[in-house]
Amino acid sequence: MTQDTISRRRALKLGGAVAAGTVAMPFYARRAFAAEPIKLGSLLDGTGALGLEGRRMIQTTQYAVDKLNAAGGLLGRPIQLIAYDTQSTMQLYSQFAQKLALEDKVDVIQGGITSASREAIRPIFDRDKTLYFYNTQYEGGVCDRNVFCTGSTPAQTVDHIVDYALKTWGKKAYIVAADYNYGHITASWMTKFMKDGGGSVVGTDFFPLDVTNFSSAISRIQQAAPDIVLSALVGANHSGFYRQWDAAGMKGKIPMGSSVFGLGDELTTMDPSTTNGIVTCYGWYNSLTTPASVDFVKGMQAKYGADVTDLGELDTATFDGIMLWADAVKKAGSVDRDKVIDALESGITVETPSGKVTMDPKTHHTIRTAYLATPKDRKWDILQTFPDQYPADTAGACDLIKNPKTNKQFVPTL
Amino acid sequence: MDLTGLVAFNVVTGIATLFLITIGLGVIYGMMRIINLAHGEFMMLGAYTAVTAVDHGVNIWVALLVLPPLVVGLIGLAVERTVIRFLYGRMMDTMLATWGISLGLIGLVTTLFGNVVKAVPTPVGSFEIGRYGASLFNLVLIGTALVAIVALLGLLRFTKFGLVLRATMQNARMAAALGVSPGTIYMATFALGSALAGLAGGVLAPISGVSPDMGAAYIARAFITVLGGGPAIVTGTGLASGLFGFIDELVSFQTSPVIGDVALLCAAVLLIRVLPQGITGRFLRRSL
Amino acid sequence: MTPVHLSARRRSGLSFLAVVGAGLAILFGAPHLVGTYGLVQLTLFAAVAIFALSQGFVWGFAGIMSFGQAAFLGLGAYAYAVAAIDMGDSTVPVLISVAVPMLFAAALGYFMFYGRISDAYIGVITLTVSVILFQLTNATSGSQYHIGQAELGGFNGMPSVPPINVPGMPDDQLDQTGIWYVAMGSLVVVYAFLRALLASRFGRVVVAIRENETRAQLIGYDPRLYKLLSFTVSAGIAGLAGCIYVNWGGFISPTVFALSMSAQVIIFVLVGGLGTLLGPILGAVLIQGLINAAGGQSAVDPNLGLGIILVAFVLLIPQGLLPTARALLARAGSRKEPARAAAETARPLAAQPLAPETRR
Amino acid sequence: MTATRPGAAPLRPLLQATDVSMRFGGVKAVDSVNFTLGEVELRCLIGPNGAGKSTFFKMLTGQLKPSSGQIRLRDADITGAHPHEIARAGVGIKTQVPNVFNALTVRENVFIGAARRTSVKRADAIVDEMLVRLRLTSIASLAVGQLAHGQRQWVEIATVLAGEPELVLLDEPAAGMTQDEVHRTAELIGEINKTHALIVVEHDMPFIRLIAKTVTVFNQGRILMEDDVGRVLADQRVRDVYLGKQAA
Repeated sequence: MTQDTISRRRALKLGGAVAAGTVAMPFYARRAFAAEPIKLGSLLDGTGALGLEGRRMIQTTQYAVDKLNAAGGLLGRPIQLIAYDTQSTMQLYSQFAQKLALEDKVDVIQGGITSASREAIRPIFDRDKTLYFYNTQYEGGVCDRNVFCTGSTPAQTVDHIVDYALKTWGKKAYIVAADYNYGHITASWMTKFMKDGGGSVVGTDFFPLDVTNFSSAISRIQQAAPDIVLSALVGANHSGFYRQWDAAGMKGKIPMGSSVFGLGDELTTMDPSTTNGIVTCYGWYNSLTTPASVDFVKGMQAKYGADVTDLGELDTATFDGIMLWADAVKKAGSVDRDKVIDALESGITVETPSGKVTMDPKTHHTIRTAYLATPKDRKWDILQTFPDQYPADTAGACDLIKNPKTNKQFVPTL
Repeated sequence: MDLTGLVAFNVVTGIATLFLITIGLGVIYGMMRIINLAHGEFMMLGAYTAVTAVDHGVNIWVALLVLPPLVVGLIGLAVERTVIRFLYGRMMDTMLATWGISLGLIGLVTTLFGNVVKAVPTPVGSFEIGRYGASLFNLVLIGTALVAIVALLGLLRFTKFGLVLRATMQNARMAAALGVSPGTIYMATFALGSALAGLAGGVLAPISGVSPDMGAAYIARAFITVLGGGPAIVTGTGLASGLFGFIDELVSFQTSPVIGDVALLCAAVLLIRVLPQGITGRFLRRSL
Repeated sequence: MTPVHLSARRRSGLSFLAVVGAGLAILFGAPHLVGTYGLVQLTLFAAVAIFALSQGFVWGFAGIMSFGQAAFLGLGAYAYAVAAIDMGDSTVPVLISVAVPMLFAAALGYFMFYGRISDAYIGVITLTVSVILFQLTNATSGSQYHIGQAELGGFNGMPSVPPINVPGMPDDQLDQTGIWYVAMGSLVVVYAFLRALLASRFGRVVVAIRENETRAQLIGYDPRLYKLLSFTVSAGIAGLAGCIYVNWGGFISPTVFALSMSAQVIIFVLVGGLGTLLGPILGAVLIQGLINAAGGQSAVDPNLGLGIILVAFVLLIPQGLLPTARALLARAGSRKEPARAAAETARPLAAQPLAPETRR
Repeated sequence: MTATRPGAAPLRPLLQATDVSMRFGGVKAVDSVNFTLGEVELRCLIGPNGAGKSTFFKMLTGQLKPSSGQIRLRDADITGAHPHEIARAGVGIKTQVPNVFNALTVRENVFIGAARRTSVKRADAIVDEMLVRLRLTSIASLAVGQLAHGQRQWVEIATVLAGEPELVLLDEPAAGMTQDEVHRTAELIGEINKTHALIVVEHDMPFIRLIAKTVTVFNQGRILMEDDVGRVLADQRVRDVYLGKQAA
């Protein structure tokens, strides 16, 4: 088993080197830093139901590590990436998390995609005192001194979708969401933002992730006749909702906003007629024209091929997480967990493809820019930009500076 | 009133869908007493056939309705020749082997196509029921199910193949004594059942995402509907689909699809408890 | 008693002592030989091996086609998690994790066995029940679904489940090494328990019913009762496996109810050897090892390998590895007791004739 | 069908079937049969194939539930009771086709038969005794599935007797046996009959002559006649149904 993971790692590196051409990889591989490498562990789903999202995140992780190594590593030491494919299986998350913490003894772990996977591994890293970065757009509320979250949360994004919908389309909303923590909490925030903006919610339905037939749901929505539909539907099976919505002729009748649409490959696999006009809000879009953003897309394409056209917030947040950690290590002058946490809590800021990203000491979440965009013929059309969005949702209950011993995920009480 | 119409339309669609996803399994189980646990994956292969054909510019109707049954029928034939035929009379072993085939197909398709949800465009638009919109494609589903019922009944009742099939089903040894090789019949039946699974996968491709593990979503429902239907394959599957599809859609509309699904499964388990031989084991015994 | 009989019994006693001895050696030796992570790995192997024993017993000896054994694994795991969170001390929760699946199995088994539901249908019903449980637990997101303080958590599952503690001292929680002792100790105890059970009158009748239900009935045994009891016992063992499984990961989610869990345990038993107890243990360790090894690569989906293994075993080595190895050894050896080997490799015949003949 | 039997003992009957019928769809396999068996009596049932003998046995053992009528074992009504309940009440049956535990050894088979009513230790003793009595000791540790047809029949008989039933039903015990085995079977039946009641279904007329006292003849689901063995075998009607059926 160890044998296999080593060869896997080697394969990753080799693949990277070939794709990168003449870039720095061979240089550091040959002349190797004399010092002991710093170990960065990665747990992401390269295969299985989340393989689509995970594959790009794995590539981004490799890209970021290579970039740091090309610049001389950290503290004069090279960074060694130890990556495991968790195959969208919870059991493998537990297993590889234990392996990273107990056997590989890595200095930091970057990974986890679903909230379920994060909750499965978080206690393991708490127990073994291994620093953990969770780099996915999620429902917010995680409050744990050992954990740093770099993805956007509802207060930074959903708020703007609801706001846009209220101003543009009307006051009555119908919410459809995935039946798990993310969907429930996001739906709660949607409801709250609707009410705060003077609107109302005429119905809310939750669907387990394996539901593919939405005909009865679409009938229910029609019966309720809302002005807008807000979707927090997640994953492969739920993509059927958008198709069936379009097929039932609803597309032109009721507009839609979504908190997760487009994070996967929806824009490339679905008909533009199905996707056009759905309003979304994330921390990054691949059509952003800032130099750092363009540079990131070009760099990834140079490394992994020109068909890398579906990069999204999940990937830049992964990049952000690694860069924030690297900066903190430099600042702390050590990879010791407590020193790095202190450095991160000093209000550290990095410039990344997503713009300016600051680690909020109180919540261990990022203060970042959010963008409102909608698909237009397989490309993202950016409608609005909101700089310096504060993770107000998590901050409502979480203050790790005051109460460093907190360890839970807060859920909104609305 | 309009809403009643819409719900009724959805119920009929649900019944047709359930019939389509079940009948392939029913043919194989009814004729051969083989529980084909790879049924869901045969559907998945049908859906992938449709996706691939559409990607290569094949006419959409051909890609949805013609190619999937052909391709999956051939795959079923190959599976029967290489695995199933060695296991006749060993029900347990065929269940295990088809379970293995199911896992293998998921793995193979994942390896070849990646674990990505593919999609097929819906070839027709929508229509109005009063002030509600409904998908025209659901009519295609209903039509396909009706054609499948009529064709199967015709095949069983009026063709020589159907006669031999029924004879083999009644008494394999007797049929063998009449000079019909049960091996050939079983081979043809398995291919026919596979083709029907392929058809279901193809025709459902536009409304469900196409992914390697899509079969798992259908298998439990298909199973329990076959058992609920009882020995008369077409009639039984039709009646059970009607009953369970009705329960599922109605409960789904009132509550949520999960509860609908659970209601379907619970109803089926109760039905099997009350009528261990299924609906046609007790009623309409002489039907086909 | 004839001498042949005595020697057979003695031999079986020796094999029992050898297996238990090996188990104890691993139990106390492993902490000295492997690091903490190695123990964590081995703990998982012990948990799946107990799970495999539950399937090996109910299917291989009682001849009941339980295709949804994961239902009991999951119920045990959830029962432990809920009780441990609510109670603090883990002693009663461990008992609950065994009792809840047993009660559930008793109810389900009464429904099936006393309802004259035939073998294949039992397979389908157990499978369906596990699907229902999966869907129900999956739909328990949101804080309204809770038992005491324990939120069920739906798809996300329940994080931070407290591990087993020293009985009566809730704050004295076991570390990874302690959990290893519990897990491997349980495996040895379950193995010994099943050996004793099978040697008892009850166990022999259970096997006889598997062989010929009608005959057993005509002698005066009620097959329904024996099947119900076997089914219930196996559910309790699966529940214990679930309890250890949740202690291993500190976390539980509805995926324990998934079809793939039920499929895996059937593969464990089939590969190791149906109708043996050591076989399922070896099969579990072997296949779980392969699954773990496959986790390091992503070129080929692991399902492909599992599927090929399953089909290959059904077609080529239907008795499984252990009985095949025994038969080979017996052939290579002095051919002392071919009958015994044949008896042990004989499998419950599940094949049904096309139609139940009404012979007169 | 009352006291046509000469010398019928005025004892209370062990088994009494009253007006028992069994219908399969439209076919009456057993039609209003009245049948009485005294304590420690030996009765032979004969009749052509399809006469309803095996169906009758299946009703007596609970494998089939009569469509109508009543079956009593001493004072207990066992009509439609479960097979295991009837077995517990003291009825043992050796079925037409050898019905044994194939994967188990001879010893284990007999043990299962013995162990229901008694402790494991006592059962082991009964098994040893039974193995000697039926001359099975030399093959005691072989799996029954490997044995020849005749030997399997003996194992089944041993298994049934090990349960010490009060009434033993034997469905074609001599079928497929060698001449020698047939004689031993006849001896055994005589021996069992010292303490137990027996009903034996058989086609082998010489065998019947060897063992029978009273014979009941089934034809087309009904009892054609019931009388002393000599008179039955001499009866023209019996010859007709037998020869007629067999010729057909």
